[in-house]
Amino acid sequence: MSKELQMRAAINQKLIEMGERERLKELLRAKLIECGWRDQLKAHCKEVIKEKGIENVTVEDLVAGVTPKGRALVPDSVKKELLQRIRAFLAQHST
Amino acid sequence: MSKELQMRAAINQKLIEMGERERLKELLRAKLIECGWRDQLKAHCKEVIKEKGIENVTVEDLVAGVTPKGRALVPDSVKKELLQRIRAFLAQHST
Amino acid sequence: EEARRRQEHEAFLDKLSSELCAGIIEEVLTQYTKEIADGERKFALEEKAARLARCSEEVCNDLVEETLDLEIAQLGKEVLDMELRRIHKFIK
Repeated sequence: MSKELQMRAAINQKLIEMGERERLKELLRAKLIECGWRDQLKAHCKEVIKEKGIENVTVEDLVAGVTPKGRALVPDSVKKELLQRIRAFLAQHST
Repeated sequence: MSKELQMRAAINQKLIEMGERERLKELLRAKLIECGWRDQLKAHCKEVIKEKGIENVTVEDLVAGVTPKGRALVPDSVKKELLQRIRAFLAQHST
Repeated sequence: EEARRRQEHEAFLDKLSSELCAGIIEEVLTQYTKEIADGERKFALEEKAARLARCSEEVCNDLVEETLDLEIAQLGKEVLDMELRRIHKFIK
């Protein structure tokens, strides 16, 4: 295994072991609520249901229908904040 | 038209189209005889006529006078049975 | 050499951070989108079932009312006619 791969595996393990991965996921969920992403996605789900009719929509259809918009709706500032936090963790634990 | 009104119209239309509305009315009439409603109301009509004097009573007066009691006398079990039959019909014929 | 190694290490950490960030975003969005879609679908189904229950009850009440009105009118007429006939017979 190359040194880079070793380091990658070690960092990943550390992220999980130290509970940072879960904290980051929680942080992202909280940010998605705070910025209105969740409400917007709910509204979009309602639109799709209304358009297709509830009896014609499975959860899979709904997920497929709203996912592109869901991705596009994540604010850059949220992604940036998450990235900064990961970068800081890596700087601290990559030695 | 609101969703609620649309649904009511659709239910009524289905009941009429399939002849179920007439069958339900027939069932209700039979139940009203069976439970003694007709006899009780007949007696009440006679009381009203006796009380007011036959020369002072028109059909309209009589109907207006006995309607509140007529409505109140319908047993809940009869209404419940009718509602269950409507629900079963709709469950069977839902698309 | 030391400076070059440090620079390489920093670049590696930048790349890894971006990858991890993208992975976490993807995971959370996938999971959260499914949760929301599932919740909204359930909510819509419950709403429809409640609406159907309300409307069925209203349709039932209308039907009862309509039948009662007819029955009461018919019964009132029958009883009044009967009483009138009885009185006429009595007078005769």
